[in-house]
Amino acid sequence: MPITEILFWALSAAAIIAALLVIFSKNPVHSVLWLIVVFFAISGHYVLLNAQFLAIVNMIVYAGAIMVLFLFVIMLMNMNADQEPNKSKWMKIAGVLSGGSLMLLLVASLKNSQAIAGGGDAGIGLIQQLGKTLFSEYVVPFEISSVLFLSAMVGAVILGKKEKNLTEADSTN
Amino acid sequence: MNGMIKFGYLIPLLPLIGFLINGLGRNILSKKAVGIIGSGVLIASFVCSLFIFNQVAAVGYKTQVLFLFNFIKTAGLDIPFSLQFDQLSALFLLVITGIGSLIHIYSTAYMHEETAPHFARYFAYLNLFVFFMLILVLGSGYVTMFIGWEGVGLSSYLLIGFWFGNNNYNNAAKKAFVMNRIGDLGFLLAIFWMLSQFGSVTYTGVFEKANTIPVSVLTGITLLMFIGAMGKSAQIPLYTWLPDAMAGPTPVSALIHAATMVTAGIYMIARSNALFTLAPISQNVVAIIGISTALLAATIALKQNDIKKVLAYSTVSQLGLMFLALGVGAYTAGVFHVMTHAFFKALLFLGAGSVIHAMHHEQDIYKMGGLKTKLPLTHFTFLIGCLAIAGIPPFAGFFSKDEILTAALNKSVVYYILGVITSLMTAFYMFRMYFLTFHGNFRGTDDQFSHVHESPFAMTLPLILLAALSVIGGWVGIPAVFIENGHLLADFLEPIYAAVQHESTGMHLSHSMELIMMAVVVILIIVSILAAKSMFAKEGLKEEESSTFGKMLENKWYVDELYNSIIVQPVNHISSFFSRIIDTKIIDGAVNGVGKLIHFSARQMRLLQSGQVGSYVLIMVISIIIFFIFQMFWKI
Amino acid sequence: MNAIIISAVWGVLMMYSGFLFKSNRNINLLSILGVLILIGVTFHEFASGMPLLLIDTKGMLFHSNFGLVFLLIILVSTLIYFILSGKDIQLAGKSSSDLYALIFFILSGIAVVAGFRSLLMLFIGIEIVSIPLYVLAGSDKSNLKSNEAALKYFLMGSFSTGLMLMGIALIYGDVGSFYLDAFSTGFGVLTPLKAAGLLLILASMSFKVSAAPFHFWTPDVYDGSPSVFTSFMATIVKSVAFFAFLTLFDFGFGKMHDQWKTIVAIITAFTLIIGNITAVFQQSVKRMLAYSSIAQAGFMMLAIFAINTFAKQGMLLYFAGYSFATLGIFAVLTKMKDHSIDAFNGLAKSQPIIALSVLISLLSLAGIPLTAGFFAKYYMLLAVIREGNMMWLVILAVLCAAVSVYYYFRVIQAMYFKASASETALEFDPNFKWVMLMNAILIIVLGIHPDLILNLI
Amino acid sequence: MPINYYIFLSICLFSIGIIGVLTRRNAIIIFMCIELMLNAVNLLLVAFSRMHHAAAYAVDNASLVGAEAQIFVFFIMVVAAAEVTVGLAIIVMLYRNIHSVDINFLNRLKH
Amino acid sequence: MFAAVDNFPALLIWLPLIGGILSFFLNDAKSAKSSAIIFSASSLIVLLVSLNFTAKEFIALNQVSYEWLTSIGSSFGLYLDGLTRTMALLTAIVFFVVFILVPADQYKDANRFYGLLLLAQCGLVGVFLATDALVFYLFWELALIPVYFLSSIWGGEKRIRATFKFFIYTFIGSLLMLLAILYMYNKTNATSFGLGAFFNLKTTADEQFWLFIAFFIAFAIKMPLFPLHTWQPEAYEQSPTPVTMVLSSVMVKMGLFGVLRWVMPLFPLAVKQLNTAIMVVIAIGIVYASLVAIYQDNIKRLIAYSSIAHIGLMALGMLTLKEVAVVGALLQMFNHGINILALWMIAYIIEKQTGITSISKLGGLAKSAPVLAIFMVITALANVALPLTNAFVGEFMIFNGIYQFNKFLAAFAGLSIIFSAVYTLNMIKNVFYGEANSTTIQFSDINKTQVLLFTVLTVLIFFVGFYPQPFFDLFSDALGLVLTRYNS
Repeated sequence: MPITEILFWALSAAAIIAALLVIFSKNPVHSVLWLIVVFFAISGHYVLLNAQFLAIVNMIVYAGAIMVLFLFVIMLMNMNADQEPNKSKWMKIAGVLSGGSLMLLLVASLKNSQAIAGGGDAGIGLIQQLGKTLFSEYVVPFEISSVLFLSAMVGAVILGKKEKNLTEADSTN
Repeated sequence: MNGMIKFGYLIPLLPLIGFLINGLGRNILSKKAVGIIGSGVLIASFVCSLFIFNQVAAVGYKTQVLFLFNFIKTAGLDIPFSLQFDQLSALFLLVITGIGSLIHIYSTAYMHEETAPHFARYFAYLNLFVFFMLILVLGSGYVTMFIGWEGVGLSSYLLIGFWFGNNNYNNAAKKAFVMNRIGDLGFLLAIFWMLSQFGSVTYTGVFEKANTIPVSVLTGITLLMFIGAMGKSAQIPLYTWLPDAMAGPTPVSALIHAATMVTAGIYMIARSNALFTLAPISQNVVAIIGISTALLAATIALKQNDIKKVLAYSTVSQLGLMFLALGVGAYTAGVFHVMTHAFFKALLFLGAGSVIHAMHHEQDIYKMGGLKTKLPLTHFTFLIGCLAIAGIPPFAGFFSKDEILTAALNKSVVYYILGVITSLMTAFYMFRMYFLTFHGNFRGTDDQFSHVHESPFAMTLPLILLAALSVIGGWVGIPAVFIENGHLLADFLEPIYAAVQHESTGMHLSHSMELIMMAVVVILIIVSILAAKSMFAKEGLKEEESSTFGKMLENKWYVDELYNSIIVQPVNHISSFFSRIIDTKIIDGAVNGVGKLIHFSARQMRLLQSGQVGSYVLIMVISIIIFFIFQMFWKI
Repeated sequence: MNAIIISAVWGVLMMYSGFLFKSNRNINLLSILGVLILIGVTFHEFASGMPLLLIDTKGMLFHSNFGLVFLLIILVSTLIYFILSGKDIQLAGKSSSDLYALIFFILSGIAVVAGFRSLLMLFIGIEIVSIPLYVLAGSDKSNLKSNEAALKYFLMGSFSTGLMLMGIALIYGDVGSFYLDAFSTGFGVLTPLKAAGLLLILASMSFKVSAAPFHFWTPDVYDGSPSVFTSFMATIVKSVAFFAFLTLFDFGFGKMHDQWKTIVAIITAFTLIIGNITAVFQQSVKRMLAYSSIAQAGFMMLAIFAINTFAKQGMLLYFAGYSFATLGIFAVLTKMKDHSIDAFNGLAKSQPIIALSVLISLLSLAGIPLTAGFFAKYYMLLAVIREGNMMWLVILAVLCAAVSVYYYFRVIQAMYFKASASETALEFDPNFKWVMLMNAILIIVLGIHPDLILNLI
Repeated sequence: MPINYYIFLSICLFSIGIIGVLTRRNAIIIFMCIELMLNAVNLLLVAFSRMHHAAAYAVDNASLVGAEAQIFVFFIMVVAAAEVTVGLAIIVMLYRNIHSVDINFLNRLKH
Repeated sequence: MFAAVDNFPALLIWLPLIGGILSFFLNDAKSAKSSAIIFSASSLIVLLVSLNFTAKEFIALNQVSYEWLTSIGSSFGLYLDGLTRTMALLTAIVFFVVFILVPADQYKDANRFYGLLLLAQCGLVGVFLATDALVFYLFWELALIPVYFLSSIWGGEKRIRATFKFFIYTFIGSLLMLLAILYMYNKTNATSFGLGAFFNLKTTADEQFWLFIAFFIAFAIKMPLFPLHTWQPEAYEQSPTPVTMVLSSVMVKMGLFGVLRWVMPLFPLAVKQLNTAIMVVIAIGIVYASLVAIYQDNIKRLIAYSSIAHIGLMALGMLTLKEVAVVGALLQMFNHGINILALWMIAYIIEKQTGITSISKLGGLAKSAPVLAIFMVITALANVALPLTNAFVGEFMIFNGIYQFNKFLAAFAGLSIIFSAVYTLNMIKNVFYGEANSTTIQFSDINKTQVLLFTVLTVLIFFVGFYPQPFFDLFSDALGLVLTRYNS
């Protein structure tokens, strides 16, 4: 068994187990940590797939920035303890069943796909190539995504600004 | 078109004009003016009729049709509005306008108590009736006849309910109209059938082709027509309206419910003799219905105490005899009896009217008696009428009734015997009424008695004239037994039946045999008159009826009750059931149910909107799964 | 293309306008000016066929006439929205300039969606529209309903984004490209990958246009959000989502039409039934309008089902008719404290002009002839009939239209046939009245002469 | 390595994410599960990128086919970052108001 | 003179439309009333002038078409032939009478009342004149909406529910019709909505079947035919009587007209296939409605059920496909409009004075109001189709056709003749005859204007009953398209 295959199976197993732990951990902090494990495993896959740049970005952006933000919020809310009341049993069963059957369905319907042919690579996953493509072919979406950030930023500011007098303006619906 | 016939349209037009003037000017015209106009137009019409009759009676006269305008001419229908002048219509013209005139004159006095507007309304209705009756007999086709047919029904309705303040009268009017309508539906269907078979509804158009049509079809058509005749001429089973129709003013009863309108059915069948002769089944039906009605009505009349009711049932009975005549193919006899009956029945009604007038609207014969002295003229004319209807020679009724009986005998002995029994009963109940009214002691209050007085001239004049006619009216149809070729009427009417070959079946009586039978009948009649005299001439107060049979008769065989329970009540119940249950609960309930269903499903469906994100997402995922299954694995 | 840049820039300008102007009125005027400029620029591009600034997008964006007309309709709706509801935006949040900025950013996203030819652009465009909307939904921060609406919207919106991305990935796996015109390779046969991707994208687009059974967020979010933004979401944003839906399924999956139309028909049927029937029971006009927007989405789904000339023409008409009418009703609703149907009692007496305008708007929504709504529905039905073989769907649509009359007319009955219970009459600004009337007249004009829009394409 | 494996793997992760969304009540965890779904998509895109690139490389060894998918992944990350900003802001805002992030308490709006 | 003639159809649309819109801007009730009278009178005059032309010379001038919605192939096509002239004449008469009859001060916001009525007139005339299916549909709805508002604003206690039921019921029907129209339009390759274009379509029997059903349901609801009739008694009862006059004199004719103008020419195969079954249902409905009418105590409901029976009879006549019955039905459409208008006027006058609509609470009116009683009797006679009234001619021809179609059906439907006599006479008896009670004794007879209106209607009743030939001449061009496909 070539090393890549061993790595593939190992990373896959890690990713899936960690993912399962994400959703089954009682403690939100644990969930966050397990999610970071998943991201690391996925980054490993990226490396295996010759997407080195994305592997790094994934670690920096997701594991580094986003998950820290999550962790930060969880800490802020002081939710490190297990305080989530259980969802009703039926809801859980229904959720697992439907999610599982969706998986089975997708797998069943996509089982006849071809293999990745050949092993050559012109190095598209490297930062140089990607940078070139991004700033030549994809400069317009890149610029446009700035609007996205701008609006996210404005939005976060609007929502985050402290406002006084909280009223229970909750009438009957 | 020549002679007077060019102006034939005047005959119906004049009463119409009278109707319009009296109707529209009812608030302006004085009673006198109304009376003059109302009677005047009829007399004028009568004069015209005389001219026409004169022309028609001329030898070699050919039927003439006066075309007025196209009534309906489109889409394959060609129905002209035209008048036909022939022997039959001319005869009826005379009867209608003649008796009509007399009754108009009579009415001027009889209705004098009414206020001017109502007086005018009365004359307007009466004129309207005459107009429609004239249209009925003059029309040259069945549609025109139908127009008059329904028109007279309308006038009858209006006149029966003339005193509209009284709801019993209104109910009687309604009953008359509705029963007539039942018959009219039959007539209408007959017209449609004729239209589809003959393509025409004019008499000429129909009769020409009558021979080419299958007998079964003719039977159907004639039976439907006869249903119409049943309604109008008060035959079983549609006769119960006529006694009730006595709610109207008495002259109206005389004119409409005795002399003219009710004979429309006879006119119709006589007119359609070409069809009936070809449909023996229908003829038999007519005869059977006729004689049954005659008998039934006669039995009921035996026990009636209302003077007008007795006359009404007698009318029904006499009409039955006329149908018997038609049914056995003796059309002339039928028409002859129409004519004589018109004379003496109008006379009797007017006489009764005179009595009622004198008695201040008392109609119960048990509350009368001994009026002979107080009302001499009325008494005398009334007696003539009774003799005429009883069939005592040489009064008018004798000849016509005799002719019917002879014709019935020709067909079947049963008809004859039943006819004779009817005649005997007729004589009996007529004289019962006569004796109770005019003989014996007065049974009303003294106050009433002191006010009894002979009627004014305007009322007695028609009585006298009609009495005269009741005496001599029969002489136009003297049977061959007495004078060979003495039957002027038969000769006169001969052209009407030209199209039909007379086929006489059954036995032919010799003259002597006929004479003997005639004598026997007359003797029997006299015996029954005497019986009536012995029973009622000295009669005191009415006795309570004890026998079941008598009660049955008194209550008119409970036919009204029967109709009420098998027709009127069910219809009302069905109507209420349809309205309350089917319409509101079922049909509308279904409609509203759709709305309720939507409301209900709205209420249920909105529960899906639970507010829980989890369940929302769950439903989304499940539906994605379903779509996947559908798209990927459900290869249809 | 220019609209993207200008609205983005104008958004920034609006952001800073809060510092520049103290008066909210001026901020509103500035926003109206911005929309007017956008309309002018877009119209210029439409009329001349050339944008002012020519940018090479490598084929990822292409503003066809169809897209430009769509954009014009959206911009005109926005203009009406700003004029009618400008004041209420300021009431909704303290920082109205920021809210305006968000709306302009959304417009920028809309302009992206109006011309996308690549899934990447679709994804970015939709996200630019969605993310500010999450914020707008929650902009009434002290209101728990608003909070709740924002979170619900956000969670479910992100979830549906996830679905869409999975779909995009699967399709990419099959065709190796994100360009729409590449999808129909392989003679329009749906491979399993493509089919799975299509279904996932269909689900997520259905979510965006609130088609059943992916509609559940709609009533809650529309109800919870500040009315003034509900109005924006229910009209302009919904139109955009539909436009994206239409473009994607026309240019991308059009060749495979026969293979997915049954599914779309089922979704359409569900949407029609659920939207119309559930609306029947609502007591709050706002929530009723939320369901009505689902119901109307059902009608617009008919166009997705049919995807033909009639569908596309009719869609534009539908956007116009639906948006104008709904904006009008919401503008009135926003100004009322009580959102129940009874609050409309006797409006015809106290405010005849407002009542008339609302009446016309409601008639248009119900699809009564001589309003824009009639021809909109007319085209939808015609498109499906033209498609053939799906008469049951048309009949269902028609029956649902009849049901819709029921709940729209409840408001009309309240306004015209019932007497007002409260003493205090609602007060409206005279200018507002006239704008409402103009809006109503616009609806009527489009109803009498739909060629005004149809001839543009 | 057959592409199927990657497809299956990312479907597994994706589905686990969905299950998480369905079974958890904590808004933050749900949001994390959504992030997990996005990552599954990213992985799949990269795998496909690799696949298409390999196919194109066999023909032309300077081909850049496949780069667009990686760019797409990049944009997904961008968008995810923006979403997280807004999403967390919303969650925090809600927490400030009701001191809970349990979505089962979000039931003021229903029917 | 002739120059103006070719604008007649457009004039008939524009006059009430302009009048209606104008009326909303008039504040004074009196001036609103007089303007309404002027506009409806002008319509009436235009029509009366148009009657002076024979069918042939008229058609050439009056098949007009204006450009509208050219991009979708619809044009504003109007057509004034014998059929539509009759119907437009009826419309004009009815509205004119209503405007004169209703006093300016009876309803609040009289200007709106008259305005909406005029708009309804515009819609009705449009329905009758349109040769373009889309235009037909638009006017169909346009006629409905003003009436809905009229009834809901000025109606009785349960008006909102009743009129809404009416509205939604007819709306469902018309939507189905719209579908059928669109289907046919699609069949023409999306080029035309014209009646002629539809006529030339080659549709299979199966298609015709469904199209027929869609159209017919719309029309049957409008007429209404049993068992789709339950909206009608309620709506008639709850609407203000002047509106009921319009509803039952003219609006129900829309359905019959639709059958003649659209259904029969376009779907011959389906009509032949289905007419027997439908006719049986209609015949049952006729007898049923007549029976239900007997039970009614409310005058308005009674007239409503009577109308259901009569309308059913006309529909029955049309479906026999016999020329005689179709012509009869055509004539009867006009006649029934006039007769029921007179009946409603009587109901209106009684209700307005006494406030009573219950038959059992009235009685003896003939004493206090003899003139009204006379007109009532005349109207009632026309209602029961007595000879020499207009209805006799029509019903005679209809029954004749039904008879040719099937004897037993004619006999069965003929039962309604008897029942109609029962309920009509009952009504007369209980309202006008008998003893007067405390309310009815104070009843004052009708005024001069009303007498005049009644006289005009009475003259029409008897004129048509006596001499219907002019109408048959008028119809000579009307049936060209209707029956051609059945004769071959």
